Amino acid sequence: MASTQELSLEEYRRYGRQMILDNFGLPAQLKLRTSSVIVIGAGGLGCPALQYLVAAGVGTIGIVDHDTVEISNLQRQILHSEEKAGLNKALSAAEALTSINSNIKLITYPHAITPENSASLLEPFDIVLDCTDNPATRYLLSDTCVVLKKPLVSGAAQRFEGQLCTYNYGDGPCYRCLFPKPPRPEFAGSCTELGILGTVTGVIGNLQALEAIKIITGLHEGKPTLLLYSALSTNPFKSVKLRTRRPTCPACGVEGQKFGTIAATDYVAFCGGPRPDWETLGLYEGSNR
Amino acid sequence: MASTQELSLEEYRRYGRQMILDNFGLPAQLKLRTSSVIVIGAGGLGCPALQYLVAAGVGTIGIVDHDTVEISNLQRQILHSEEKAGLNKALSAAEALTSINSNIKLITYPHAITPENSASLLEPFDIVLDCTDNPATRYLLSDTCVVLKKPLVSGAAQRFEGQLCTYNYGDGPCYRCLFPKPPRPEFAGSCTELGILGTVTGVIGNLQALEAIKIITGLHEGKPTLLLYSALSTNPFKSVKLRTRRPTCPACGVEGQKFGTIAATDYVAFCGGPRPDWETLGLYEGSNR
Amino acid sequence: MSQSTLSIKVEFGGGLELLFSNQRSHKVSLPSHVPTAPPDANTTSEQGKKESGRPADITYLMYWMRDNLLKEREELFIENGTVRPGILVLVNDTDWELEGEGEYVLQDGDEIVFISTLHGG
Amino acid sequence: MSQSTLSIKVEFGGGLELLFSNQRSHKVSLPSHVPTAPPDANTTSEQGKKESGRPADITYLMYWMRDNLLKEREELFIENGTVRPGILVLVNDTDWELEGEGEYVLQDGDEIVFISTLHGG
Ligand SMILES: [Zn+2]
Ligand SMILES: [Zn+2]
Repeated sequence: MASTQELSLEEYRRYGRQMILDNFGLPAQLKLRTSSVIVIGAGGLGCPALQYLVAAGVGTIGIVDHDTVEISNLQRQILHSEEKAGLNKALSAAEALTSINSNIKLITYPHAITPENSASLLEPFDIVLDCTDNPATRYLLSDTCVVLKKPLVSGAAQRFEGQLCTYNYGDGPCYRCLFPKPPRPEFAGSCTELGILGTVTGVIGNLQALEAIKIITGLHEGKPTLLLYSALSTNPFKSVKLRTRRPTCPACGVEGQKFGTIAATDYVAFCGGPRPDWETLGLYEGSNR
Repeated sequence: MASTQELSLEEYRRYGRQMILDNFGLPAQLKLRTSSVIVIGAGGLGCPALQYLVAAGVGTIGIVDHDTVEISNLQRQILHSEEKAGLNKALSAAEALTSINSNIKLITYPHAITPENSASLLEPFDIVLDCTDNPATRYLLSDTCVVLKKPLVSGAAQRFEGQLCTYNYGDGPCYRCLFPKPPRPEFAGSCTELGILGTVTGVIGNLQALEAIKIITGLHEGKPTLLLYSALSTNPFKSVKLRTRRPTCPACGVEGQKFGTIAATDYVAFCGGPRPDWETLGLYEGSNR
Repeated sequence: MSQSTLSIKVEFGGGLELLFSNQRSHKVSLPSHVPTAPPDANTTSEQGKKESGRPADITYLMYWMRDNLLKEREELFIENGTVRPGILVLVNDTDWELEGEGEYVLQDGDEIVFISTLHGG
Repeated sequence: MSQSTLSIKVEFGGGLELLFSNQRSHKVSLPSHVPTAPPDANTTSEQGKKESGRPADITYLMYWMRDNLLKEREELFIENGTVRPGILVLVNDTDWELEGEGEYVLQDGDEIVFISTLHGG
């Protein structure tokens, strides 16, 4: 810890405007520098989240994305650029982020997260950001975060709407406490493109970065809430009080009271993307049944 | 208008994910392309606002900033980068934006907005974004937008808080309807640095871009509201119903009912920055007294 | 049994509004108690009739919405006597699980939100 | 004159909370009518006494807050008998101008917000 007790002059200059905030100061800045966040998905939500995590000085940031940049992404995925078309998104994002803040250690994972690699991928990090775009990965991330006891800052956006929730933090619920089983694939919003406004992903991704920063610096109130955002409403934001952890939750519930099971098929991608030969990992079988 | 009726194949690919939204489609995309927005300030609010305006396809975008990039900006001004330190912010922002969307016509004004140039600067644009950081410019922008009959999408952020309001739109108020006279300089938040969290400017800047996009595409409800954002609250957003235009407003009121005057000193920078030899422009004297 | 009615504000989000005339906000008036005899046998469900006479609760509201306002496929709203997986219900800005879920007894003026979890990013 | 009290939720924002113990949210109980005789001459203002006996309105609340909760310089809160320039008052999430400004008569349970306009960016 010795080397983490000081900031360089450059860091003082860079972070001064946030360090003078109430209840922030040097301690919070040092916490940011020694902490690590992994962002799953460098798309519409991941790009703005990554920008602000990097700018704020989160010391180590993992970026996971198997996808490549396409011109149709640029309407909202503002870390990528025209010349990056065809490049892996994790690598493209890292390149843009390095020029914002070269102090940050960026670790890129240019491949998919799967039931086989999720635990080892997330384990080294303090906080996980769900910036993905499909139900299968959302369940996989939640179940893995429960096993690893890590907070999961989950964002989602579709059409003109967004949702934000930090799962598995304090005595708050996990994703499965709220949604014990995935919707049937045929109802899960078909993978035909639903449409999305860029600023909606921007707002939610920004707020995901803020949640992580609040958790790291001790500014988070710890009350489980779900933020609902509807961009076209006159009253666009609604903050909802959530249940605490459900003892009967098949993922995070109390042993002996759990109800229902976690099916291997929960992690099967509903549509699109590569479909590996999925099988449920012993990890989840063992700890959840 | 003939050439504005079609999109290129590249544009269809780029904007497809927003064009399939309800009440959007080709008409909204064409409106975006033929519209123009000027962003005053390429700092904490201006950077995210510009990113999403450019990504969404607003055809012509003006960027006004007299300031140069400093390392202390990078904690929140996410279009700038380390290598741009010392460069003018309008130019630095334009360089970053071009790589996101080379279809957009970017017009940079690497100088300050003043009572002398404000009318000619804003006149060519459809919508004005106030992304500035001082009361003097806020009054100047509001008064000028009243004279020019342009909507003013105003964002502000300090410490852990942000505010968003679209002034002078529909029968909504102007900034002076709400705040007839500026606070006394000595109370206006001293120019000692107050501190600001990057994600707070990020969220408000994003929402400013969204307001402009909603106005351009006809998706704006037109009801005057003020959005209050408090990043550390469990219930972080509050949407407030505002008065309509005030007949007695010294700026936008009805001739003969106006009460109070617009002082030349309202535009004097309260602190910091260059202090030119200000004088009230005939424009404002003539139309407001 | 009371003949009075309750005025309830019902909101849909996350795409569920597409099933209800693409209208996010509905003001509905429904009986304060579950009717004993269905006023119209065609539009009242078996489940809605069950335990008739009880005070109107969210389960009743759910069936009432289905019978009176649902425009499209029922299976996207109801499954096995409750909301389908992926839908969260809110009672006056609070997770319905804290209020008794389907058995929460409606109060005049309540705001009930049915929201579908989003998956996009 | 009624002796009853009103329970009011008062919130501060935009930096104004710094004048009030750095606390954004306050639950206050104040008389439903402006007292005729000041209970404590030291802490009750001239302006607050003016028109004593009238129902408590926002102007009275403003002086009541000053007398009972203001920790710092009064001139940052009150100027010429109203809030100082740059402060907006909200009555139950509505601009006070739509509610009668300082003359709005407080109702039990009201939420009154005093917010300072921000200038930063
Ligand atoms: Zn759980
Ligand atoms: Zn006005």
